[in-house]
Amino acid sequence: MALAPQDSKLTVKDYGSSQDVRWCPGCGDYSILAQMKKALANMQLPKENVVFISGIGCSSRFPYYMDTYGMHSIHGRAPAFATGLKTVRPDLHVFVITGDGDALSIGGNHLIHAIRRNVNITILLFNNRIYGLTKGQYSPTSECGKKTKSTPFGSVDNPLHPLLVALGSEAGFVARSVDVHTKHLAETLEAAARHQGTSFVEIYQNCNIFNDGAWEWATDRKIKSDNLIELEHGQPLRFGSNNDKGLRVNSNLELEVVTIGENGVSESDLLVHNSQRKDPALAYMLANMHHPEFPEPVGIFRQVQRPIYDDDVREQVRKAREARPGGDLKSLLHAGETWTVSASN
Amino acid sequence: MALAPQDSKLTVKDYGSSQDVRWCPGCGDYSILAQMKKALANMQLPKENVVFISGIGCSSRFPYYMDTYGMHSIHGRAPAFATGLKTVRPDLHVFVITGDGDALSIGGNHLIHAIRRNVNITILLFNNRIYGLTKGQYSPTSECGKKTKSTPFGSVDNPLHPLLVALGSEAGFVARSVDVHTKHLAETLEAAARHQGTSFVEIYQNCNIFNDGAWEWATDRKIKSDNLIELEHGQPLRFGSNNDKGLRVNSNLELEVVTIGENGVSESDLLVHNSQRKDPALAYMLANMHHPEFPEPVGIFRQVQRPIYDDDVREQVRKAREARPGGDLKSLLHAGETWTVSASN
Amino acid sequence: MSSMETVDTAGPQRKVEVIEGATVRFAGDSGDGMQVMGAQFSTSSVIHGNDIATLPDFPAEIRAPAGTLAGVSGFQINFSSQEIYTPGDGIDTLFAMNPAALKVNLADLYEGGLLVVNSEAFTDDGLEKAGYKTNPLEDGSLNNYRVVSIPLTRLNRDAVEGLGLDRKAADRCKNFYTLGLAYWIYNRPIEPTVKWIEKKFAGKSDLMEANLRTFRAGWNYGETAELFTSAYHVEKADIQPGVYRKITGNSALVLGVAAASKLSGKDLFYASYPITPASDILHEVSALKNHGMMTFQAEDEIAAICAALGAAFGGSLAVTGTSGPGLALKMEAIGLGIMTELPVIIINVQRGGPSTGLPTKTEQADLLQAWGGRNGESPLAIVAPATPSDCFTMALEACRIALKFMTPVIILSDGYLANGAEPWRIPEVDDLPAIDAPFCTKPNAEDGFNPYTRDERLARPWAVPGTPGLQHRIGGLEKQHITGNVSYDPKNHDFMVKLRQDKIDGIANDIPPLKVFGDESGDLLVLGWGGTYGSITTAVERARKAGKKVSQAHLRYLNPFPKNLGEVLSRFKKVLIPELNLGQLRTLIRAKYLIDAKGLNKVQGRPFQVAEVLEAIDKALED
Amino acid sequence: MSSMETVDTAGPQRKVEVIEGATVRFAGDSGDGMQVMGAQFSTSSVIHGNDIATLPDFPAEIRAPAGTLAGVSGFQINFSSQEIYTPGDGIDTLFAMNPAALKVNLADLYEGGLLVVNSEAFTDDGLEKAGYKTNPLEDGSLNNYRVVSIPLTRLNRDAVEGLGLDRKAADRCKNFYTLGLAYWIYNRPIEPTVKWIEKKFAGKSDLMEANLRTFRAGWNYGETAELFTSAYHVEKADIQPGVYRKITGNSALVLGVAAASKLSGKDLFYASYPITPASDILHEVSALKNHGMMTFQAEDEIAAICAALGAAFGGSLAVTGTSGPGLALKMEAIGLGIMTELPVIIINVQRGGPSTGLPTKTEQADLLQAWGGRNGESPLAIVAPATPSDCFTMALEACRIALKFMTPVIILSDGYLANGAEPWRIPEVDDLPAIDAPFCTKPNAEDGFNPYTRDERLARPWAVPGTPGLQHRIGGLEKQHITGNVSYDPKNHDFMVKLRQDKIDGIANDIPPLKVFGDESGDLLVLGWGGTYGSITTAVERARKAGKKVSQAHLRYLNPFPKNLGEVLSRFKKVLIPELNLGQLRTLIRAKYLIDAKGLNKVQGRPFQVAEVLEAIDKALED
Ligand SMILES: Cc1ncc(C[n+]2csc(CCOP(=O)(O)OP(=O)(O)O)c2C)c(N)n1
Ligand SMILES: Cc1ncc(C[n+]2csc(CCOP(=O)(O)OP(=O)(O)O)c2C)c(N)n1
Ligand code: SF4
Ligand code: SF4
Ligand SMILES: [Mg+2]
Ligand SMILES: [Mg+2]
Repeated sequence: MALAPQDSKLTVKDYGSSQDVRWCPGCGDYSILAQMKKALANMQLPKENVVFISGIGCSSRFPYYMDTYGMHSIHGRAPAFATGLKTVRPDLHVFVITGDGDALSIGGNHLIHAIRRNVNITILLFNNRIYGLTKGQYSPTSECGKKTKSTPFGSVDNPLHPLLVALGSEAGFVARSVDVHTKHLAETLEAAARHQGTSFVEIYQNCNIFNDGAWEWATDRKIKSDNLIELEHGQPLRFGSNNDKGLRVNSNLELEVVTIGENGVSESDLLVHNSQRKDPALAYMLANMHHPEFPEPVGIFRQVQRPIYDDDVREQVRKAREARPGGDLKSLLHAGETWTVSASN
Repeated sequence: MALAPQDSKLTVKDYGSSQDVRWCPGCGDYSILAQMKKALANMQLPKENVVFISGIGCSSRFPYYMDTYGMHSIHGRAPAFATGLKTVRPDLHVFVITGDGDALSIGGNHLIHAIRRNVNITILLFNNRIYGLTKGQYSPTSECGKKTKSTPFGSVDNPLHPLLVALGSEAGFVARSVDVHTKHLAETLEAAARHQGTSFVEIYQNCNIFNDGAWEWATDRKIKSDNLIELEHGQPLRFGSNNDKGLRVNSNLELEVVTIGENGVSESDLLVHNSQRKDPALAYMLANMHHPEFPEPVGIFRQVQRPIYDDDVREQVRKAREARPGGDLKSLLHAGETWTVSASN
Repeated sequence: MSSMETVDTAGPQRKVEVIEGATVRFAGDSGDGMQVMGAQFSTSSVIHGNDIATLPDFPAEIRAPAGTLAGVSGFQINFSSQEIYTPGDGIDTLFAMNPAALKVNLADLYEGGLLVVNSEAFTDDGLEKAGYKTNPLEDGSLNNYRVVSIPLTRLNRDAVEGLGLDRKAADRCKNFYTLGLAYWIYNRPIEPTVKWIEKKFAGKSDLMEANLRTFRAGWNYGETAELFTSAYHVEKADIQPGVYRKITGNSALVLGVAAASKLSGKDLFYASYPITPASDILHEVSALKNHGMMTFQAEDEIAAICAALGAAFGGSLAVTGTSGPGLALKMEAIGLGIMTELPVIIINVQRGGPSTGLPTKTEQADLLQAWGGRNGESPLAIVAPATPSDCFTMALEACRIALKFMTPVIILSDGYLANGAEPWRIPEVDDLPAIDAPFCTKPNAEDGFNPYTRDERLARPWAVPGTPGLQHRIGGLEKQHITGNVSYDPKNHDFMVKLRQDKIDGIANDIPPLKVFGDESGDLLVLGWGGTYGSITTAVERARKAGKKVSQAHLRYLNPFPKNLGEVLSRFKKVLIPELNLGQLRTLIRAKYLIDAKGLNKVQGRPFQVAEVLEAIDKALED
Repeated sequence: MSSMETVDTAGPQRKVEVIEGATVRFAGDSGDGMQVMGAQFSTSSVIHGNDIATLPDFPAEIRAPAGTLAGVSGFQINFSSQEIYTPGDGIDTLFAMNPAALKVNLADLYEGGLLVVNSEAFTDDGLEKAGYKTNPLEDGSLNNYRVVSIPLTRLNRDAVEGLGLDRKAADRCKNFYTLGLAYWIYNRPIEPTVKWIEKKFAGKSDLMEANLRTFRAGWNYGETAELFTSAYHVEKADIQPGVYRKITGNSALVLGVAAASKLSGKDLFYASYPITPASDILHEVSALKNHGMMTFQAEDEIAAICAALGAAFGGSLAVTGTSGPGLALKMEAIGLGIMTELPVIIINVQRGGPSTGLPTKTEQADLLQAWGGRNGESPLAIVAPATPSDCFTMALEACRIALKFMTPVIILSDGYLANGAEPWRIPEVDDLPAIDAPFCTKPNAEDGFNPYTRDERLARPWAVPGTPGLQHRIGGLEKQHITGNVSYDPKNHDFMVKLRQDKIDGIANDIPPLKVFGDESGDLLVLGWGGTYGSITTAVERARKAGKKVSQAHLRYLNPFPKNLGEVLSRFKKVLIPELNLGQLRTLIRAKYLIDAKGLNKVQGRPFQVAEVLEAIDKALED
């Protein structure tokens, strides 16, 4: 989105509304809220030009806590509201806040359509792998075998992977971050907001009430560097507590984890991350790495420019007006075949 | 699906119902209907064990023309009906017939959920890149710039690609064929029907009324071999009217078209198709080749075994029964804490 | 066909009977151009100065196999020198292009009516496809009609010969041969169609020439063939002076919302998912990009209403259109529109139900759905146009109400109105109602902005994103009165539920009272709504001419009802409510006014015939 | 708390007053175990032999910040030696675990009532969070109550000391201290709760021991602290002999459909998408896998009803459950169920609307949606249970009707019934109705199988895939009578629309007549439906005791109505219809029977108080 910095500097606090925040104490949503405010302050987005649109879920309470415009809509449909709003209001910065159930269960279709159209909005999916608000059923991102209120014997549904779904819809901006990695998160949010076109960010979020520790392997200081790999454009894909591991593409065209210094592997053998590849297949490959078999990437998987739906809609209107100025109401009503009945008739 | 051949041989004609076929003369749907009957006859599936479930659209009239069980349901929801039916009736062979609008516009969500769960059904998407039944609006697979009744100035929506959507949902069986390539189509349908788990087939289908010639490059005898590449498991990816072209993965990990004999390229440089790769990224890459930049692959992109939803549901019930035989209605009603009020009370 | 005076208008050879009006139907294979013929004949008639009413009738299949009953497409037009309200119960002249068309339509041809058939289509194959055992042209079964059997295919080929067209292209022209003949029979001006052909085939001179030639050849055939004893002349109707155009209900809805956009200064955002018979609205709005109108073909009906609400939040005039099954899908989101009190217009072009039902046929069975088909107490305004051109007025009204009261409004049109055409006197722009819908731009409270304060008509302020200082959040959870914050307070909920109801009820103060046609009191009031207006009006007029104490009132505002409705009802001994459903308005009327209203209910996917209404009137008066 | 005799039951120290019954409410932070306390107290009471009625009350947030008003969770229980029907208008004893709980609940405590508070929670911080300016324990504002202020945190810590629990774990036990005290006050048997603790904490012996100790310590505190002048004793109620269990409405629905599955021999397939307050049905069915029940947590409500219809096509007993917004989403597909005439049960647990509304609160505002919220004429059967345990009966009825008439059936429960508990006499299996729903397995016509033939009650045959020779296609387009082929025939459509209506109307011949409680005629009939049964019954009983000529009837079948309803209504001078909506049943009754029924309408997200109904009765009698 086009950023419009202004004179008097807005602080992080300015972006918060007066409403009491009502997530459970310890919920990962708090951290995301804080980083969002930070990112907005960093960009100095005028509050009145920012709109948060959410569906239903714990995460979808988010708009209430921002002193911006907001719409806490209905379950799963936030991308559709956002599409309508952004199409008529190019001047606004429209964020969609959604949960794993909201975005991928009831709302999967609107999500993929917003992405494929490439509406100029930022979609943030708070993935806690559970239905929080309805008190603990499994979600489409819950792992197989998960025992929840609605799966007392364990779930048998293969989960969806949000980034794969986004890439299946040919998303131009795809990223991932983690609720408690505050700096990384704030940076990722800002990059997503600055991207022109749909930006899609999956955020690993802990629900400490119904799915506590779901992302422990990604947040625990001791082990996270062995389990996560940070994607940086132009940098080789290196990770590990000793930073001695890396990713390379083997002869079978598969990603594999290697250790630098072992078996003659050196840094130059590693895959260098390129978020701007036209072909999304490598991003797809990276997004398909799952813990514990693989380290899971965080950061920006893909960032390419594609035609933007709402820009094109408006451009089409502009051109049509130019080509055939529509004129006033009278000309509209009189268009086509008309005839006159005169008084003397 | 498990196939149950039987004694008296069923002919192709036996699978047809008595209803008049009411597609426009020349519609690609006729050919698909014929090949479907052929595939069923080939497999000798008992008619009473076959169910066709469709949504709404020209293509969705399909069930009426088969002398099997059928349900012409509502727009976009066929995969959900099929999921319910297949879950309770493992003995049936359930086919979903859907169009590009039905499957990917209103029905996108049910489609990706059936696929990710891996329900043991066969989904056939008749892609004519247009809304036929409602007389010619653009569909989610229509190309950008397409002029239709609802886009007199050309469409500005980036299209979805059915196979990418399926792969984004981690489909285990993904294939493509063309309405008029009768032999290829019949074989593909049979392979899809035989696959255990969700099989997804995109069929290029000509709508000669509202989008005539959409696939001409893939059907015209003169040019099709330059525009299509047939995927065969274990075979190098070769194509072209002289069969002298091929696909290879270049050093930048991208697919590129090469000519055998030019620049020192030989057949051994070509990518060998492996539909059974665990990692779907290469299938994704192939599915992301689009005419006219690339030849478009037909055949089976991916065919791997994944846990099957409906099998697992039933297995869970079986195990639960074994572990704690539920017993009769009385024990059900009396489960939990009870107390007795005696007559003398 | 009442007055039968013979006049000489076109030379010695030509006998012309003057008649009041006539009903003609063109019928043939879909794709054979029946709809084009009907449209041309209508246009020519209105330009000639007649009043008209039309009834197109499509098959549900795109192209059912040629020659089959399922593939028959029809177009009926009633034209007259008097004011008319319906496309006619029966038909005076039937053009049947093949045996199937004859079979499907013959029952509606009046005895002694004129039947024009293409004799060359009555082959063995053609007869069999239509299910004829013997050839009706030969077996005497058509003795009660004036049959004109012409070798159309050959005559047409002859007419276009020498233009180098291949046979297929040549044969495609033959509907214009028939049309030419029809123009001769009813003495229609040919210029409008000549112009249309010239424009349509501009750049394809051979096709243009072919169609013009065969069209003229058809006309000449009438003139010379002596198969017809006379041509007919229908005088110009005595019509209010002004500039006219022909309009269908769907087009009128488009112009109505577009006009409201211009009058209110709010950009139009039309979000829709294609569905018969509402798709044409999407098509027509999408062609108005040069007027700044935006369209969004959504992924489904839910996305369409949601995008519309998003656009309404952003300050647009947001409209979404659909038909029955699509309305069902929109209901949850409409509930959000009610809770957030955003202006949004929902057009529902009713079709035959339930479920997919009869998608190309008309019906009035979505009233209860519109009225109460949402979870919770969720009142909204409902309007229903009475005629194709009234769709313009009521679309404007819907927009006016939505913007003034900050509420979703449902427009209930139907398949009959949507596709039916009539002449429409184009209103003067200055005569259109002003639509004043200012945005709130300033804080309205000491401590800032309260999005749920109320004006005198209980509407809340419309403050759109981008307005500094008015940031606020809306949503589907119950709102605190005034502040609009989320509130679980029981008393506040009760208050808000009743307030939302009061707001909608209060719209009654802002709409015209119900008018009675005929005497203000009497034995029977025939109360209608929606597209049945024409049949009811004609029937009531006839009954009154026959001396019956019958009056008519037609509801165009269905929620709330006009304030004087109860009082109007009370002035009649009996009330009859004809509806193309099982009695949905009747239920609402009975519940509210406790009167024993009776129904005339037909659910056949087609409009009432005047005779059916007349019969019900008689019966009601007798009972 | 009527009779106040003093007896000695537990030694010299213990004074026990015998009372008829009492209403107790536990209130504290959500997550502080209020719902567990309530459930334990209820169980203990029913095992003791009392009749009970309960009312849990959750906040909409999972865990609102501790100590805030938004985070207060409550559980009210009314227990008695007499038959009771409601959880009580006001409360006799309030346990308020913190200032916020006191603030939210005090208004409901009767004057002179017992108020037990945790004095240690009344810190400056706690008071501020609850919005108290001064400490109510000190400022005299509680003078009208019998306040017992105990240092709960410390007492509990003392009780569990030495078990090695950390402070957090220790503090978590304190609700059992309070519960022990409550048991002492009302002389409840402690064994059921002791057993429950032992089971719940099996394997965690330190926690088990801690909870048991503090529970007993609470009991002992009552015995020894001399803060209470007396304990109360509520005699066993005079209850029909049998085996009992406590049951909520949601559990009863589960058992009802599960029983129908076993009785009909059709596998249960329950498809649902989680939504408050219906989710527990999904949870409970999913735990019944060992009984062969299958659940499908769908991607949304539309998928759930579609999967259910797919399963119904396959021969299962298919059920889908949801709440208001979800019902709205299901409507289009329910229409398909109506057209295809498949048996499917749709459970709708009503909650506060419109839109997301008040998701955790009760309401009765989905009746019109259930009745008419679909496109086209789409009648279906509607039943509504009156009490939590009646949910069992009506679920069985819904299944019976669905299978017998081949139709979708909607069950309208509500949040109050869903979560409210009462003792339920478990029926003998042999007393349950037989459910006979055979599949059609043989061709039913000369030329094969006609899926739309009819039996005497107009139901069509159920032939499931896999049956050789009966292959057929169903769908949403209008069906030809008998053959079930697609038909666009106008007359057939009319016929089928009316036939579908007749089929549903005919269910009236298969359901019990409406019973009147009280005299068969009189001045006023109070007509109710759904979960308001308890309040209405109690109010009518009281009014009758006061000599008023009031009777009561409660509708459990809402479409069609019982056949004798009109006749019942006609025997009373006036009719009052109390509903937790703006008058939805009233609209239907007025429309059908043309009587001037009046409403008592409250939309506060909570049940009627008996006093409110009583007042409305008085007013109705006066008017
Ligand atoms: C139409 C509809 N169906 C169901 C619900 C109930 N519901 C509310 S939120 C939710 C799922 C929430 O899960 P998620 O999106 O993961 O959000 P979280 O609470 O975990 O942040 C559900 C099922 C609803 N509000 N509306
Ligand atoms: C709820 C609903 N919305 C819209 C429609 C109208 N409709 C029927 S089919 C269709 C699209 C058909 O396109 P596609 O799926 O590509 O099938 P095709 O006709 O091209 O085979 C639409 C929009 C409908 N029947 N139901
Ligand atoms: S339930 Fe989970 S996701 Fe919801 S607020 Fe609580 S911790 Fe957060
Ligand atoms: S409209 Fe197109 S897709 Fe539909 S039947 Fe005709 S040719 Fe086939
Ligand atoms: Mg979640
Ligand atoms: Mg299509």
